[in-house]
Amino acid sequence: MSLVEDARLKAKNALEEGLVDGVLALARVEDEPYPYVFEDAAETGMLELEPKWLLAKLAMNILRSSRQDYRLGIICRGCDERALNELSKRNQFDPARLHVIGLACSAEQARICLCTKPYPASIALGEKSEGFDPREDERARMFLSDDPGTRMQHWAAELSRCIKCYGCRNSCPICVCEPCKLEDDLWVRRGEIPADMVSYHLIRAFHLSDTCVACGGCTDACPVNIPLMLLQVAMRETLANNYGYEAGTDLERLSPVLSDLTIEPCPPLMEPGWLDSLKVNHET
Amino acid sequence: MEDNKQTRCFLCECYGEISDVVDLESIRKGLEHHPRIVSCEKVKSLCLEENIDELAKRIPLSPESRVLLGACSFLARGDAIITGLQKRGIDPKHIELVDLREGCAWIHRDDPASATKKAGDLINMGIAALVQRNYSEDLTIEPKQEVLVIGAGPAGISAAASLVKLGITVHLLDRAKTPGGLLNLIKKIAPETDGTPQHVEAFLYTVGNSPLVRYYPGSRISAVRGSAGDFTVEFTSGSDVKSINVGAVIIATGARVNLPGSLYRYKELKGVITGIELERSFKGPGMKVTSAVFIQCVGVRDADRPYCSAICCPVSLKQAIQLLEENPDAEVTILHRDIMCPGSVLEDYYRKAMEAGVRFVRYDQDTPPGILGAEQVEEIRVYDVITGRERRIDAELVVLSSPLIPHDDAARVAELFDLNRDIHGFYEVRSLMHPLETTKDGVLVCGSARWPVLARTAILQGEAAAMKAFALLNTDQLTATQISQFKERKFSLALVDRQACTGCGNCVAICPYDACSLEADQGAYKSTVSQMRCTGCGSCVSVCPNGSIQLPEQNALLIGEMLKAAFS
Amino acid sequence: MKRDFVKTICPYCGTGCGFILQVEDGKAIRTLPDRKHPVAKGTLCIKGWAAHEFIHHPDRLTRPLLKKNGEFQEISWEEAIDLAAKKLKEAAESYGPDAVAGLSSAKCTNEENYLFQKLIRAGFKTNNVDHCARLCHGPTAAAMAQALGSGAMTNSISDFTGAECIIIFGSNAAETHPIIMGEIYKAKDHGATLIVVDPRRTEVAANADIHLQINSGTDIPLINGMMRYILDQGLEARDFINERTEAFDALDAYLSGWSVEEASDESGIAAEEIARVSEIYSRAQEASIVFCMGITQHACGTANVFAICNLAMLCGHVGKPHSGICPLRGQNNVQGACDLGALPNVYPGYQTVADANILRKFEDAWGRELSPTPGMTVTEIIGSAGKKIRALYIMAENPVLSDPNQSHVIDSLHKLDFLIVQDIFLTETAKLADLVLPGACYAEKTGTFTNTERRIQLLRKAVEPPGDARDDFTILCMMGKALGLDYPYADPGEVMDEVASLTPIMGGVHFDRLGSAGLQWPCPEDTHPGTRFLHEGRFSRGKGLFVVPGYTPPKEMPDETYPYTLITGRMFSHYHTGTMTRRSHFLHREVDKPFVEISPADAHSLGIRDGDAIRVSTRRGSISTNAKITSRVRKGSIFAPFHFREAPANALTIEELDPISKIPEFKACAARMEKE
Amino acid sequence: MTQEILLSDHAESTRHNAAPKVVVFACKWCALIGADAAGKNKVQLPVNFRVIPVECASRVEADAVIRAFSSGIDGVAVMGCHLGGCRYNNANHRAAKRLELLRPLLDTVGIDSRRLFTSFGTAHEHHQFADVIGEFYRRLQDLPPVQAWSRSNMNDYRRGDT
Repeated sequence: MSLVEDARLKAKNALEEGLVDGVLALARVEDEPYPYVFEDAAETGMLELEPKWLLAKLAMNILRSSRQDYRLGIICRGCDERALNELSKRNQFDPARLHVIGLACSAEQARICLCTKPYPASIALGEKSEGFDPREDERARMFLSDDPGTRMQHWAAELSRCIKCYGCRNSCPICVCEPCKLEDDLWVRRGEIPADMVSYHLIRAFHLSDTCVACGGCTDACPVNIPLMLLQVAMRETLANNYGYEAGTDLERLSPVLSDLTIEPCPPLMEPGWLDSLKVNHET
Repeated sequence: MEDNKQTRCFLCECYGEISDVVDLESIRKGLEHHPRIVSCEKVKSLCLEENIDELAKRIPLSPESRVLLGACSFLARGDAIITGLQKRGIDPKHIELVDLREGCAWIHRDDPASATKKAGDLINMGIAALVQRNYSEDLTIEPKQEVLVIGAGPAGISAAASLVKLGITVHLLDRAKTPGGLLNLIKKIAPETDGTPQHVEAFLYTVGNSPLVRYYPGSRISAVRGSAGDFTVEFTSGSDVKSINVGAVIIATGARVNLPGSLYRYKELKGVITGIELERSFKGPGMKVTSAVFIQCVGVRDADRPYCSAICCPVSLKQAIQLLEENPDAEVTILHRDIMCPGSVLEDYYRKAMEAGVRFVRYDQDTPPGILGAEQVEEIRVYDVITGRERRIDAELVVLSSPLIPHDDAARVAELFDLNRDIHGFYEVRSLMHPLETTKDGVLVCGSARWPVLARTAILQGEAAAMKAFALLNTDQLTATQISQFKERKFSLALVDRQACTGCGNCVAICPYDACSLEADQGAYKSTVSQMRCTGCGSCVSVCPNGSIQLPEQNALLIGEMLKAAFS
Repeated sequence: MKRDFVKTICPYCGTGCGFILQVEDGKAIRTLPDRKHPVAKGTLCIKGWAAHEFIHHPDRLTRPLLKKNGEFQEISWEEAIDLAAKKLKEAAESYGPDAVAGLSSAKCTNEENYLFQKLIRAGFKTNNVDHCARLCHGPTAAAMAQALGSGAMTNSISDFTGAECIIIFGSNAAETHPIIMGEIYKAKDHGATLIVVDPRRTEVAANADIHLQINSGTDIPLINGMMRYILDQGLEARDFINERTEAFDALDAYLSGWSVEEASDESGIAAEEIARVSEIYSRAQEASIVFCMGITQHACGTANVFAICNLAMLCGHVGKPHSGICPLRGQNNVQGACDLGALPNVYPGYQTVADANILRKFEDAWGRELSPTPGMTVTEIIGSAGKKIRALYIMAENPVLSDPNQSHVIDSLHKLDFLIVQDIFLTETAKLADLVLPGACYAEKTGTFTNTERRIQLLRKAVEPPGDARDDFTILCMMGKALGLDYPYADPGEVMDEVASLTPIMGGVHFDRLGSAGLQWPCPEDTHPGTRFLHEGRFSRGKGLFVVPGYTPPKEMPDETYPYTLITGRMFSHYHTGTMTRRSHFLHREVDKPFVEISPADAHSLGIRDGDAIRVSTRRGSISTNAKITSRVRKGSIFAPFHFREAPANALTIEELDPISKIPEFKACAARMEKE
Repeated sequence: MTQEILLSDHAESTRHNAAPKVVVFACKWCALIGADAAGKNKVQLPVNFRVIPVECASRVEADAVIRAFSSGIDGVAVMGCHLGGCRYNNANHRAAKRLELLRPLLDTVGIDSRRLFTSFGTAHEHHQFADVIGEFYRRLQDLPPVQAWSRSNMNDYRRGDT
């Protein structure tokens, strides 16, 4: 049985057993992929798995706008599942109403998305494949290169192309604020493009420092193809190294940045005698 | 900035200290047509009484009027000027003090031109702050004139007894069935001579017969809500669930004796007992013993528990003296790493033990005493640090003196009241200046729950806690900003824009005072702030993704405008 | 909960992005990008993301309105249609067929444009039908049709990647065509040299390899200078010129009168820069030229486009991949409206009205006598309202805000005997109408739009029109029947079939063939896959025609009383007259106040600070607006967007028309400023 | 304030940044007291820093630090109390962690994270405050001026830092 048929079967069973009231996945209608909520088991024949289409934010919105006891199944990839974990940790929807059917991505897809963990926690469809380290990608290496001068030059050139479409924020599964700080004239001057490189892009990036699940939604949504996800790589690595924390992998553990040093220590600050950043010699 | 001329600006020359460096005239001229400045004057000085009188005359008392003082720093004379103006009816929150002396003139004497520019920027920042500053609404409640005391040990009972004398209703709650806590296990309280029962009776008498005390033995707390002056505590007492509303909480849950585990062949050999078991035997028929050896610091002052429990040495001395009283010919030796008996009373007690014939041998942590014997303990071998030789002591009884450690449910109680605990697990107090206050206003801690203490000190701390609780409640109006333990009023109280809040819970997670909580509101979660608990530190503001929680006195717009004005 | 996801096409600019409307219980609540769309590829601009916000706005018109002594009263559809037909027929009978005119719309679908021009032509035997293309790419259609044989963009959007050089004349694509800008940046990443010619230092200019900050309106001198340099260096594509073009000698002679230095003085671009740019463009294997309103909205708009065609043909950069001449159409279906004959001089498919057998073909098809003489353009219709034109039928257009010299427009429209306006909101123009018909927006109709790269794409109906409003196809069918015309169409698909039968370049276009990627005309037969780029092998007209461009500097140059050059145009977060974008909460929040961009130097000399209220005035009128100090505009020139009705930029613009295409000179007139 | 700044067209200066602009977020309970003491002792300090007092270092939003860099400020100092001595029950721990997490982001886009100076307990006394401000200045002077990376901030002219 092919992957797609397996997916269709699982969706059909979930609906027939009354496990869920609807399954959110892609559907192929007139040879075109649509996001679709299958509520009738017979329709699951149209279910489709390609192309990669982020559904986490859509699932949240569907749960919010349906009746309180509506249970939604979702066929989603690892990044969507992690995004849904982060959203439920932030009380955006009740996780009990969500039934995740995890789909593992192919190595090629991981290569395209520069994804380090191309599989969900519980894999229902497909096999686990090798993650891809963003630093391997030739274009990404320019943005993450060791020499700050090269990095700055590439980021400054790339970010000065921004047309402030807010696509990065609109497609990010974690960005749910309404109103959003980026539309507040205090932080980012309104009505102007390019969006101020530092205050728009870095404030947006930092808001996702401990919640970004590296789904690549921002990079996919950027009309002038700025590799926005690469802004998060260094911070995600810092969280992994300092606290062993990765966003979206643990429903209980909150971001370590919110807690006390006595509860979750931060190694660079724990060096004996660390009192201020001047003492730390950055030249090494 | 649209025109809204409400601010009067006064630049102090400070008899030349400021005006020699900073060209105040150019700043004054610069402010003449500023959209927000009504008038700007230079004055010789501001801090003398007559200056303040003169100043107050020129400031209308209308609620919109604002004052900008370009003078010295708050810690210098700024504080005096502001309190002077406050005495003359001007709300200190409508005054902005810009430090032109310590913050500018005195530290840039060699560069007057840039100092003047910096002074102009600092003034602009001050204006920005004044314009953007909002004011938190204060919250006033009537504190409940009742106190919950948790734990009926020496500390708890003493707190209850003190409060009753002050006419405060006390809810005395204890996990055990009988009051007295550890006292019940003790025949005599070290170092006093009279027995413990009299103490317990004395307390029970005051506590038992007072109509103001409601005693709930065998009960367990299930939930705590509210803040200083108005706590709601739910607990199960026996089968039924009760809920009480109190103004303050005194935690006197005491501590428990740590069992030595397998150290010194405890539980393996007969005759190896702990201090508590010995004490229980004294309450019973007593124990005729010919030779006994006490071993101090059992399972403490080591890597796992690097602290001195302070009560074990006095207790061992007491028990050694009692053994000798019952059998003067007995051989009693105390193997110790140090005898901790500070103070005159305990020092005298130590001397009394020596006179009674107790022998003391000092051993080293790395060469602990060896216990020999097949089923029954027969002999102790210990390397005597002083003489450098190994001693062999016959003993039919070995008493292991172990420390007090926090109760097993200390973590649960800390969670309920959101208290911090130190690395050993005892409830942490706020600071040296506030020895019984926890980080939660209105929640006090005393007795061994705070740190292992002898009964006498526990009683003393109980009374102190009672006084503190009374001081908090002894008013009919408790205002949120005034409740802070710091000298002046709280800086600000966080305010949530419920419409913008996404209910993400960052503020709830980060708040050091557990002041934020999430409330379900038509299917979505919204954050609410308990003004009593909030201390205005601003941690929540810095992690709120869309700034829906703000400190009115220092909101994001204020900092943004100050940043813009910084180098305009 | 009835939940649906409908794929449709964005109602705003000519890029033609596809997206998905999330519909819940009959309400469009969210716009989602369509990852598989050929143009948008899963991205959207700021307006795209907010394209659902105005659909259910309370201001939507819901019932036909008739003005009785100054007050609008709701009337039934039957009364409205009969009254409209009666009034139009009255005007035609009493003052002759040419007394009736119609303004179609680049906002409506191809099928609606076809029915509209058929209604005017067949119904009243006049060619007085035009639409707002007149105000944007009128000159492009006129010039390129004459020089190359087709007025459309020669290559495709995805064709930029691979070009060695891209020159952008007068286009702030980053704000007006954001997704196309993405493709141009992608081309730049693949090695293209990006050259931008624009008086303003826009984001495009800042990110270009070379920015020629030219004096406003002096594009022809620059291009002549480039051609002069190319000929001097012998870099021209000699064999391309010989085999595939004609009338080169006339141009050669004209160019001998020009020198690079003279071009440099007139255009304000250094001679070395002209040389450098000419080298890059002519030596490139494949190079394309992109242009927009900066070229067309001048009194010599048509001449500007001729100059661009000359330059492209001189270097042989036409009729091959990664090259060509690419006018970026401003509106979602302005290309379609032109294709479908909503122009006074052509039937659908650019078949001229003057051609006898074309005339007969349409007379047989429509069963009515037709007029062979070309009709009036928008500016002429409005100019002669109340005189030659007695009754006017405007569909989804807002000339009061979009046409120059606003006070003149309002006076003329008042002089009409009868004015019908069909729109989705009560716009400034609709307020002046005698009869207002409530139409439907893009999400409430099925049909097709044609984007700037000639791609005909299918819209799918997502929600029902509000109240009693009808989609424009239905209204036009009712009007057609009321005028006794043969309108047998059950749905827009049948209209497109009729169009296919009558229009050679769209012969193979049928709804079932459009699918998700649409079809790029010309597409002559049912099996034809559509054309990626035009003029391969031979030009549509046979040989490319060199035309000598008649250069005229901007009509109204700055002087002492009006010392600044005023440029008008669009900005990224609003669209045209703001009818839709200013009713979109998200876009309104981005920019809610009108502004005029002023250079720091000018601001300083007038003592104006950022955000101050100022008054900008010209010989036509004055507006009060806010100052926005930016180094985007050069000293001596200011820029005003025309989206804000409270500060209508077109109250300032001059009514100077390009002689051939009759486009007004929006891009240059003289103005002055004072603090309010 | 006049408009000269707007007009003067700074050439792309590669010389060292003589007078870097610094914003100091000083916690009222320690660093501000240190600053005040530095004033009392008349310690001569570089001029180009401005102090914004905050109740606790944890009030400093990372967004405010980013906003400061975006408006052309060369260095931001966040000075709070000793990591054990915060009077707001370890609120400064979160500030320290958060700003530590901001560093990799600043470095990623080439804004040298040494421009963000965080001090927890080294600015209580006047000499301490003077030392750290002086040292921070020396390090900033070696870094290229901020304008070098904000080519895209063409809209910055109005913020007076062309």
